[in-house]
Amino acid sequence: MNTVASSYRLPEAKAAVVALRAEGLGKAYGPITVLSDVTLDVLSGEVHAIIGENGAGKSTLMKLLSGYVAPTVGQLALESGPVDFANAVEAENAGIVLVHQEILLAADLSVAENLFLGREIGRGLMVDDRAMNRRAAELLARVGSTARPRDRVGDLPLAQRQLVQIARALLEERKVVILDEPTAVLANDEVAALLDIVRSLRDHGVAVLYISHRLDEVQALADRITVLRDGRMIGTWPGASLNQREMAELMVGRKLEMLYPHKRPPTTAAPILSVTNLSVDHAETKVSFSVSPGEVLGIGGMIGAGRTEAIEGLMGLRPSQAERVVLQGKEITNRSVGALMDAGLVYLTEDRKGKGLLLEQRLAPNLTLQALDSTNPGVVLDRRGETARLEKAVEDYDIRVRSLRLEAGQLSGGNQQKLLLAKVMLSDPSVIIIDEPTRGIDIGNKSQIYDFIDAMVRSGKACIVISSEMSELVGLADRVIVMRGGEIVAELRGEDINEENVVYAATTGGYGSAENH
Amino acid sequence: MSLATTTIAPAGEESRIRWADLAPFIALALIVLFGALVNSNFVSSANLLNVITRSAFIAIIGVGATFVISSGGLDLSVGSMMAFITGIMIMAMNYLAPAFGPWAIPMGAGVALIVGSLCGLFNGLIVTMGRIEPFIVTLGTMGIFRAFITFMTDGGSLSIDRSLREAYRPVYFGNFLGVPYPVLITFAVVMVGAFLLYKTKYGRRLTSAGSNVEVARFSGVNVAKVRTIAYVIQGFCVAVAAICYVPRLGAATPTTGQLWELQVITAVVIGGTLLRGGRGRIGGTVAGALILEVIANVMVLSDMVSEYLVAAVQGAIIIIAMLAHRFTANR
Amino acid sequence: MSLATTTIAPAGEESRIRWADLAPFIALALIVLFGALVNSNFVSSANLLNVITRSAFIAIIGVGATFVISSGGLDLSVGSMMAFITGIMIMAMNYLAPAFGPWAIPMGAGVALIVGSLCGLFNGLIVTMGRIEPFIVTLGTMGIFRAFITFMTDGGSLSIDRSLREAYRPVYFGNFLGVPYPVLITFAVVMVGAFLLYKTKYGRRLTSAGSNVEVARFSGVNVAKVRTIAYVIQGFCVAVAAICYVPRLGAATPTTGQLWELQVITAVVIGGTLLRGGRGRIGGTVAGALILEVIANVMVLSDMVSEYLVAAVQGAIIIIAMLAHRFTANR
Amino acid sequence: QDRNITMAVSIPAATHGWTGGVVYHAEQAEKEIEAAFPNIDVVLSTASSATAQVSSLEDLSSTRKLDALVILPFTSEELTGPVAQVKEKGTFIAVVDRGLADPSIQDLYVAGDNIAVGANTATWLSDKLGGEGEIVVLRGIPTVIDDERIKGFSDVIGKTKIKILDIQYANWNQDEAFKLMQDYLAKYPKIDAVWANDDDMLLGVIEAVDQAGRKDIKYALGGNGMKQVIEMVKEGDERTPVSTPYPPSMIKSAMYMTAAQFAGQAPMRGSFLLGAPLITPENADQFYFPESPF
Ligand SMILES: Nc1ncnc2c1ncn2[C@@H]1O[C@H](COP(=O)(O)OP(=O)(O)OP(=O)(O)O)[C@@H](O)[C@H]1O
Ligand SMILES: Nc1ncnc2c1ncn2[C@@H]1O[C@H](COP(=O)(O)OP(=O)(O)OP(=O)(O)O)[C@@H](O)[C@H]1O
Ligand SMILES: [Mg+2]
Ligand SMILES: [Mg+2]
Repeated sequence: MNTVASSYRLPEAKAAVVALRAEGLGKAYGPITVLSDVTLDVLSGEVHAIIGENGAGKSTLMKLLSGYVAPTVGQLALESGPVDFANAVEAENAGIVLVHQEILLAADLSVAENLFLGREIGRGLMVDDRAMNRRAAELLARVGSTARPRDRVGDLPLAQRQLVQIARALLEERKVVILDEPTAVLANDEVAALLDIVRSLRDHGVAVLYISHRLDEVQALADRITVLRDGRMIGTWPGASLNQREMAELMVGRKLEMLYPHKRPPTTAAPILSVTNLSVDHAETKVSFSVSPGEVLGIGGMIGAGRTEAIEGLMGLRPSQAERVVLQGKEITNRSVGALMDAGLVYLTEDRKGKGLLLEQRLAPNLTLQALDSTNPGVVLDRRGETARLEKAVEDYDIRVRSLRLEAGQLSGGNQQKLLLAKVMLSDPSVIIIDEPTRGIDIGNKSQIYDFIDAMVRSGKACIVISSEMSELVGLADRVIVMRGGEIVAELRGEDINEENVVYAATTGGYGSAENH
Repeated sequence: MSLATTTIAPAGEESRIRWADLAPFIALALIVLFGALVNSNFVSSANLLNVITRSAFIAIIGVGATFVISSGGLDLSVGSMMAFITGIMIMAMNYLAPAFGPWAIPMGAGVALIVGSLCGLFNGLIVTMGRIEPFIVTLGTMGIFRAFITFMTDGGSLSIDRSLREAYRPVYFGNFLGVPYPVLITFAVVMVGAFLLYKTKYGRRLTSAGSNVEVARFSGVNVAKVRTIAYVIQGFCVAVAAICYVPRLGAATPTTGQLWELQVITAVVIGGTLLRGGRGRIGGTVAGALILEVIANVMVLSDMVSEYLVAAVQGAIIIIAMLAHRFTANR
Repeated sequence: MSLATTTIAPAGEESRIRWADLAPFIALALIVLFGALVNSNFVSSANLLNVITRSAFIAIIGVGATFVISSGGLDLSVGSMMAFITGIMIMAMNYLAPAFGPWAIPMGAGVALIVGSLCGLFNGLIVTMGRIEPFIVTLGTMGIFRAFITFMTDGGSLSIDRSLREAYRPVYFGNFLGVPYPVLITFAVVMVGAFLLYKTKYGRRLTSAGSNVEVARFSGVNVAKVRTIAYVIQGFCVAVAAICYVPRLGAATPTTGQLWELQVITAVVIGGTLLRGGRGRIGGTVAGALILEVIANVMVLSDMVSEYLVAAVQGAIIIIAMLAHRFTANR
Repeated sequence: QDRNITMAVSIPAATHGWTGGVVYHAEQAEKEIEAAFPNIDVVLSTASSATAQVSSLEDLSSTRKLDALVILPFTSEELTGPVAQVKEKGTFIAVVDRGLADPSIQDLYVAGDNIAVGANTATWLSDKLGGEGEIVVLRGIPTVIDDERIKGFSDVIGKTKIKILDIQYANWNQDEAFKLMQDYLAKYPKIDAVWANDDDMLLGVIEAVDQAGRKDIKYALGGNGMKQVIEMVKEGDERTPVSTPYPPSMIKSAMYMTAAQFAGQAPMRGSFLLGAPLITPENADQFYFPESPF
């Protein structure tokens, strides 16, 4: 069940209407130019993909097009003529809506309240909550979300929040819908539903701008593809004319190696981490799993399967009980992030904005926050060492920054992810659990991260990868456990690890449970 | 758990939310129960009516504060503002009394409402236009209003004209079908406040501004306007409280309304409104105001503590009440 | 890939940040200038020394408050805590004086530091373990400490033994090479505070907890511990202030330290620390404390305003200072 | 003409009725003295706490030469040291109301008698009640003044069979006194008399008693001689037939005496104790100042 259909759709020959045009668009923050000279036509009824490496300027371009950020040079034009948007609301009124890469919702409000914020349904001053809840339920169903209109957004898992954002974009008739990495936090099912929505928008004559690092999606969807590199526009190609490898090479400007590293030989070593009967948030369900040195354990499942919850429970970040947790031969009784880190186990969260990085602080404090004790022997901070570490991390993880003095929130999404990885790796752990390791990472860097995980595991460490990207699990993991409803429903090894099996187990809970349990 | 609801919502989650919302009312019930055990006079209808009537001021001002706080602001000036408005109102009434007789009362009340709204507007504009911490702004205006009332009274007191006194008295001391007027007024203010906060676009936008300014702004909410209006509502509520307050003692002094700001904020927070903004609970605020007043009343009625330690016991009870409802609400 | 490297630190941004950091000092300079124009005596060294020495209390307590506030907390109890510690210290000294003579002074000071730290610990534990709004907790302990000092003084005053008075006096009135001791002590507190906040792991963790609790938690920061320690530091600083304070007035009364909490928070916020946490500015806090004290001094020296309106002018100046530095800092 | 003599006046800020009266009379005296004695410059400074008062003393004495200081200290103990420092520079010291801990510092001392305020009221009350009955008391703000009044009162009452049912703080605040009295009334079905220690609070007390319609309360007394209460006394109110003076105008007297010192008519030194005679309908006119805010 591959979510990505393989039919190509050629651009229509009929006279295209330019829904939105950018002429010589550019943006500079102070002396730093992050985008220059972009000239682009977006046509009604096309899916126009924008691809590029992390930090290439994709999100910046989208913010310029949708009025969130004012360009420093250049001009926007609609069908009706040139425009200057004073703010995002003006752009929305002109029919242009942006779904942000980073979640932008009010956590204290309900889903319906968020959806209709600023454009509430109602008579006069009053709001009509009934009508809004009803309409919200429809929209949520349309995007395939299981959230309910009255749920508080702050209580929802990340994926659901993303779907709420997408639902908001569909609230009204739009001329241009911009989706900035909408699928980064989604799993296969939701992705498929989203791609259908995108197609139906296109068929209704809407112009869709689509950013993704998942090139299979781009290939399946895009009528035209524009490539950005290092803040400049490289060019626009018909979607059908590029295959994924060509896209990747245009993005990075060089030939690419193969994506996934070769699998390691099966390991026979005793587990380095074993978890027995872990239950989280006072739930009935329990999970047990283990990972050995030299092994990558994948955890698959649909969103809401309880993977993140289980691991957060393991790390002592949620209320949890466990019968036994053994790490490097020692039984762990005090499960707190600090104690586990000292014992060699670290966790990289999927929610980099909410739980991963201090967006208002500079890069160096962010990098060293978790490993303060191991990088600073005394009580005093080693500032020089910190700078050196940051320089090294920037180099090792290829974090694209134009200045080391930026705040973390000023990095592009993918570079934030790399900074986060550098942060948890700083304590030199023996076991690392990564939740969605390549969320928002461009294809060139993806293979870098895979290689990185491979090298780490080969040196006798262990890695647990939670991923909603099936191909990632398949390409990377030596063993995959699949979760559903808070329980482990299947365990796959060797040849059994393929997308069909993972998806089947995740949706039906059926596959292989008999053989493997 | 076995609530027969119409929704298919999992019972656990829904009821947890309701529990947390009920917490201030449960705390109130417990304190009332305690009061009844300590002193049998506590539950006499005269005493209960007194206490409820007395809590009207903090409750009314608290409704306004719920708006300000859920928008992410704070107003420390309400106590002094109340004194200032009281002073202006008395001066207006005394000035108008010779010409208009008892009509001076509603006219003075009108003046109070206008002045109150303007005071609120002033706070709101400095906070939003000047983009200064509300804490600092309203600490500043707290000093300003307090100085004005001291100046107006020459440090002494400013009494309402004797001719108006009798006509005005019932607004505090009178009742309608046994319900004292201040309670009725509080009820009206709460209803209007709850309607504004929960049922109007304005309320929705206000809460969003308190929850996440960026999101609100990007959704087309005029955050500055919404917040400024919250301060105006606060000022208006203070004026309403002042209108109920004057007939009680018939005078304004430099100590009128002193430290009320702290009581108001405490009532609002005990009631379940988030101090960082994003969630407002009007009903809870009223419960909070009652809790404060009942605790003070029980302290006097019970003979348990030395007069020196009353403040300590009050402080401790508030902390314990919060702790208790934290652990019953379990989150 | 023409990645710009680390060497191209944009000058513009750097200097903008510095400007914002300098704002409180610029405001201070302007007010000093104004003072000099209003009254030539203002710049006399005797007067300036007095003002600086006096601001020591708020500055020292403010250093502690900078920790609490940048960790995302708040402490309204500092004023009462100060009175309580003063009371305990005087009682300890008077008790020890007959046996130990002047040695009772350092011993009493030691008691004060311990009691102060314990008071802070108490606040911190209730806030972190009980997970209650710091505003409510410290409002409660404010009442508790105030009641304790009222109880200890029987509503009157508690004076230090005459035999100790002379020996202790220099701690406030004496100087070392012309620099008054309280100024030296403030300097030491500021240095230690700045070191802790900016140069240690603890300071880093504290700021991260104030900036985003979840991120701090996920990074293995023991948020409860870090915050509790901030309150302990606050308590310790209050005790240091109390040690400097007693020789000045020689007694504790139920009104000692009243409303200092508001002054302290104002100084901290004027100094550039964010009230919502995540950024602390120790140097700015000291500038803030000086600003408050200088304004009060200029008010006394200039005969311009009616006695009743002093508070109004002070409030207005603070607001205007904040507005001015908002618009110069341009953000 | 040069004003070559500086007279500093340091008083508490107008935070409630009585201190409001002090500020009022001080401001009046400032105007009158500056008009009457062209060579005297009066510098008035108010302070909201003992600490602030010490600060303003430092400010005044460090920036100019003070020839005289008239001070109404917040508290005796706390201000003793700072005033002594001023005196060291040769300043003439006039202390009003509360004496310093070291009386040798004061050249001139004009004082009310807080103990007498309490004691005289108590004596009158125990007379009227025939030495027995049940009463309630409201205290002000925990300070020395309040302490002394309560001490004077309870010492006298202690020698009778009168029982003090309850005593609580109401912070010299009308509003809090109103609430406290309501609670007293709810708690005690029979109260013979109430003493509010201050006329500001008395007004709140009377309001609460009237509202409850309680007839058992024979006397409701205050103190300080606030003008509204003196009006009641003059009108022969049955419940409040007396008050005790504690005139805020004593600051004015002290300022005049100090000015006279420099005008050279007479050397004014020593102690002047104002008594606290009962104000009754007969002598009320003497204590009635309609223009004063208090
Ligand atoms: N406010 C800012 N100040 C300074 N630089 C910024 C700011 N915002 C973004 N940048 C820089 O602009 C560049 C482009 O960022 P952008 O978010 O557009 O990248 P992107 O193509 O969306 O990358 P990704 O795929 O990682 O999301 C980055 O180098 C980023 O650091
Ligand atoms: N639509 C929803 N509404 C409410 N709660 C949900 C919803 N979806 C999931 N949850 C809650 O979240 C829990 C699991 O979410 P979690 O984020 O841990 O899943 P996951 O398997 O890590 O998925 P992913 O990482 O792909 O988001 C579920 O057990 C459920 O309690
Ligand atoms: Mg991006
Ligand atoms: Mg997850």
